[in-house]
Amino acid sequence: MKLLMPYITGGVVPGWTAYLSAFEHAGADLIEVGLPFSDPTVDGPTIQESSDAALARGTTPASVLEDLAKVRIDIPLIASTYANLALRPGFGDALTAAGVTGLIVPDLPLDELAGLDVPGVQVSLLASPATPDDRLAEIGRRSQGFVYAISVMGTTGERDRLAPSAAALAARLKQVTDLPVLLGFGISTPEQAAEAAAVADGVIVGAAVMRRILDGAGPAEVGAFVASLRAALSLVALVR
Amino acid sequence: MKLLMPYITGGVVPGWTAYLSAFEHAGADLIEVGLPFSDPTVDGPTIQESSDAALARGTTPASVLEDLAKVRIDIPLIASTYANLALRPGFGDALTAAGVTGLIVPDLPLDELAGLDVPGVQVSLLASPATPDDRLAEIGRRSQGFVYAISVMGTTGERDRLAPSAAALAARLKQVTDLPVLLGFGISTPEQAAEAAAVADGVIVGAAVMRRILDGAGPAEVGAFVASLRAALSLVALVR
Amino acid sequence: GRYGSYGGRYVPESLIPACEAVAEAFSEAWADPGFRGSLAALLSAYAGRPTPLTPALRLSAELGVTVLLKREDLTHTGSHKINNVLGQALLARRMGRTRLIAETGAGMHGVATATAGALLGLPVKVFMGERDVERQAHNVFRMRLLGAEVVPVTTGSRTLKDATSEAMRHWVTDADEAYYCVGSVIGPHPYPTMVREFQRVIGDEARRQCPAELPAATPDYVVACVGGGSNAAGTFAGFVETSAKLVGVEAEGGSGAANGEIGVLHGFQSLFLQDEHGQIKEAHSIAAGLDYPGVGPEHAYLRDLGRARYVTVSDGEAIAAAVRLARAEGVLPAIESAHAVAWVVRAAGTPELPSGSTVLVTLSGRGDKDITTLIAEADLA
Amino acid sequence: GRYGSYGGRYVPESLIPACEAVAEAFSEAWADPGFRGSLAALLSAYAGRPTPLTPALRLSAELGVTVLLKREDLTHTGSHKINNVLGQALLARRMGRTRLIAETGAGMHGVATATAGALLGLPVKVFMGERDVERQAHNVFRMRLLGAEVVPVTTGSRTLKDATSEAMRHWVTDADEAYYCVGSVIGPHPYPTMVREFQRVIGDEARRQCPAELPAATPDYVVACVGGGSNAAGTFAGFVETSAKLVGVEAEGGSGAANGEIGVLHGFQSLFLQDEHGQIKEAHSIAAGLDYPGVGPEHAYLRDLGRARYVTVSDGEAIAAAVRLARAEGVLPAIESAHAVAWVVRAAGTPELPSGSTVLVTLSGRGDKDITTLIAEADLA
Repeated sequence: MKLLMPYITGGVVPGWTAYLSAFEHAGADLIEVGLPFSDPTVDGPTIQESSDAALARGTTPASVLEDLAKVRIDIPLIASTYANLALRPGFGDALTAAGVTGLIVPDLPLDELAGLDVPGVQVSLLASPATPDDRLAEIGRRSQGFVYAISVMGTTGERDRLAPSAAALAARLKQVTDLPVLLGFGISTPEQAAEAAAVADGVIVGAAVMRRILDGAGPAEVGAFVASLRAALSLVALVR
Repeated sequence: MKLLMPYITGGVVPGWTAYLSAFEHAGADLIEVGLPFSDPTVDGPTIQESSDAALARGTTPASVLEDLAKVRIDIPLIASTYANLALRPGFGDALTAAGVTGLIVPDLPLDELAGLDVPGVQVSLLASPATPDDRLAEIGRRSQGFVYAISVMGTTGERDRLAPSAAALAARLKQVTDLPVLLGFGISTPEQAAEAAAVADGVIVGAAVMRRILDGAGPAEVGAFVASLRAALSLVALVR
Repeated sequence: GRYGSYGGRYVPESLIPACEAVAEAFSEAWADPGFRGSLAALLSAYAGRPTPLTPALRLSAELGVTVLLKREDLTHTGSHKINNVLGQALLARRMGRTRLIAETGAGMHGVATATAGALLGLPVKVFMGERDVERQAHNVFRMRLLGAEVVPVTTGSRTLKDATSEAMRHWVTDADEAYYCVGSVIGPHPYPTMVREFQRVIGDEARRQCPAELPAATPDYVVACVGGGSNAAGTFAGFVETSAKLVGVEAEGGSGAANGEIGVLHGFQSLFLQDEHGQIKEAHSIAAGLDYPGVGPEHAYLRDLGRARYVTVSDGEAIAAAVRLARAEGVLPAIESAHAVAWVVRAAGTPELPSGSTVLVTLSGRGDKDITTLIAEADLA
Repeated sequence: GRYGSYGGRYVPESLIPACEAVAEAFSEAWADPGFRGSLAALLSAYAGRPTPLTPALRLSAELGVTVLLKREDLTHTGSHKINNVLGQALLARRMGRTRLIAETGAGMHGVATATAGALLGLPVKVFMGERDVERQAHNVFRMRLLGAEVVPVTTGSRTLKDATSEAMRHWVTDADEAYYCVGSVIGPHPYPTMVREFQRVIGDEARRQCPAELPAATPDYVVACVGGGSNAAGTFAGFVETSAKLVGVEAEGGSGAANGEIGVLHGFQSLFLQDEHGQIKEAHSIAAGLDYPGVGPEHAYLRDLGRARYVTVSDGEAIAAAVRLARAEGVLPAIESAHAVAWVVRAAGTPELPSGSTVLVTLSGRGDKDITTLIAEADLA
């Protein structure tokens, strides 16, 4: 069983939470919900555009969390945002109140984790192909829920092929942690998802989802895309 | 008897020598003929324009002198030009061959006179209101034919009134030389000519003549202007 | 890597090794007399240091305070940025990096980096907000003539903040080969410390030069403009242990130190202009080099300690001060530097800066890049 | 007032007393340690002297000759003109003159004069050919910001030659109050001598700096660009008594020294480009500062003596050299100065400048003013 975590930028379009249900029904195991930030330094063009769109609509971190609190989703909701928002007082309580159980902060590395105060929320750390072994081990020890393996040196965004660095990183991570290792950054197609899942415990798909939403695809259409990812992952599980 | 020396830029218009005859007939005592130079640093806008017009027509110092050689004028012809032309080898001979008997070089002061080699040509020096007494005496001693008294600190050109400095300079010059003292720079009207002649031995009128020629006045019309100057000067002589 | 609660290293995991490599290399280099000697030689034989300390006699007489100008405008490329860039470029070479990347606002840091890249034979890529590309076209041309590639950044406010974000994004993709040459006392550790150390030559020189001009040997006030705050950090470094009062002058629309709240951006924790939800505000200043919503972490710390004061100046005050200094002293300051002068002009004779005081003002750069703006804004066209 | 058959004082009688007053005042001042001290203090504390001598390492390696750059581009206002102007402005004040007039070509002398006027509180009027006003708009703005009045000259070729004529015409009308601040080693005595003396700081400094860089203590060649020739005169002054070969580099279209004939203009006898009738030709150069048909009288004399050689460089060579120096060394020279570099580039490795030679090149100014031209001409837009 491989894990699938599609991503959506909270508040990107009116009624955006309908996508959450679609993801759930399409077989997602978790959902990453981005709280849009003015300066998404780790994100590529697609998620930058999503963030800008959300902010332009008046979306705030609070409004995203309020929206989440109103929907009924039975798979774990993982918030992702930047350190500037995550370190604000009361952030952890707000997540919990919205039913969010996990958190990803891409610009809050191991070294700065002490500043984060989100009791009751599992903080998943990121690991990169450049991370040295000793540090990777530390990430494995301190990460919660899963480890987010960055497949490639770069920003989020669709890519033509899965980077060779992905498999190596996933393999290294599997040696230092029993947590699921999810590969993200650049996984855009069912084929790539399958390839990634062959070396990791699952995949995170962000830009490929958001590209469709920005292009006007509704929940059904995007749900179908997620379902196609799900199918590819199931095949991998079977073949193995 | 007051002296009148009108000025003309050689070659300023086709058939320019017709003005010489007109000047003579209007009662001029001498005629100053400018050999146009590319960079007339001592001249104001009118004579700059005249020089440019002459040069644009293809006028050269030699062509002016050739024109002069062909005309019959019975009053002295005084050439005026800049040091760059006056210091060229053979310049004196060329003047003599053209029947020119005098020379004015406004940027060749006393101190640089030794470099000028124009045998048989009388070189008239200029004196300025700023010239100190000892130097004025030297100018009086070394000038030939007449002394050119610069009426005002400035360039050639028409002015509304005769500068107060003119009378003072003329008076100072009369004390150091027996040569005629001719006032120039800024004498534009019969009234100014009369005023100038009251303190000097005569006047040089350049820009006021050239303005008329540039504006299209023919020899008759410009001759009439010169005649009006002549009349004003005669009146001064009578009154005295 | 910390100044009180400020500083740190808030970067994506992918950049951690690169930051650590820079930190380690800088520590070693800074302790190496050979490196220091090479840098000192370049600063002197190439960049024109020491820069003079010019008594502004006519302005002083007009204001009733003694004004000394530290003349970073006279360095090669025309601003203090060269001090830092030569240090970092030498470090990049020492680290075996084969290219440089940089962000730039007014373009001065970009020009300085392009210059250092040309000098050391390292290709340079400069990220610059599209808006700044337009308003600082002169510097864009300079960078191109120097052989650098200028990449216009079209995201966000299309100014320095976004250029910095884009440079960091790019660095991730090329962290093994590219050295990221940060232009101010911002960014993840070790940049704020390293850039301050490379810029402290301003303050150290001025400190040594002051006794010849001032009976009291040190000035009563030390004033510098603050965008990210590198010229101020370098200047203050020379005087932080004296009794001189330190004043950082920000643009009214880019007053991170004066009006910001604690936050994290571009790899460091400091004071940033933010809305009530924690979104970073766009800065607005006529001075592209001050058009930044945050401030270097050390400035935030100095503010909290009360060791330095941070004040703001409007666009109009800066323009007037630039023209005034040009006409009183024949020195046309960068519009950034004019902010520091503007505060002196405004405060002189008030309890903020009493008559008879002595004031050192760092002119971080020259105003040639701002001439078109000044002519238009000061109504001199 | 004579250099062999060159020099002199060919001015209208009205200007003789003014010239004599300048000559006398300069003689006295130059012999007065107080005046020299004041000037030295300004050059150091205000204008940024001494300027560095920068080894051009990458260019040297490429060319096979050792190139040292004397960095007048690092002076305040960005060219060597400030050396002369500070001297003359101090002299004007000493003479009790209440305003300054100047001619300018590229605008650097005008900016320098405007600067000195602001510094000393003397109003400044600058005459500038209309064509130069257009192509050097940046410097026109600088002068205006500094409070100077810029008078466009519409006569003749509307460049430096005509601006000089117009400045002389204006001086006549205001000789009691105005000091005419000539920008090069041209004009009536004492200007060529005085300006060379004010500029000899370039050569004297370089002479002192060379031993640290060159085993032989003096360079084999000393190269500078020549318009009127003031930076070259100042540079050569420091080396004329050494064995260094002196090379003045003119613009192909402004090659008074290389191709001129004896003549008189602007108050001095020297070599000028003239037609067969003795009319002064218009010069044509991409470098406004070299766009002059004559050359200072001392250069004409040095040429006749064989002590200095004068060569020419085309617009295209100068442009290429400017870009090459920018990319090899991170130093963007004024297009005028680029002519000197261009000759070195062309001659290196030939019998004119054999491999292994050592060459001092004076960079008379920085290229910021030429960026638009360079971008267009070098096809980098």
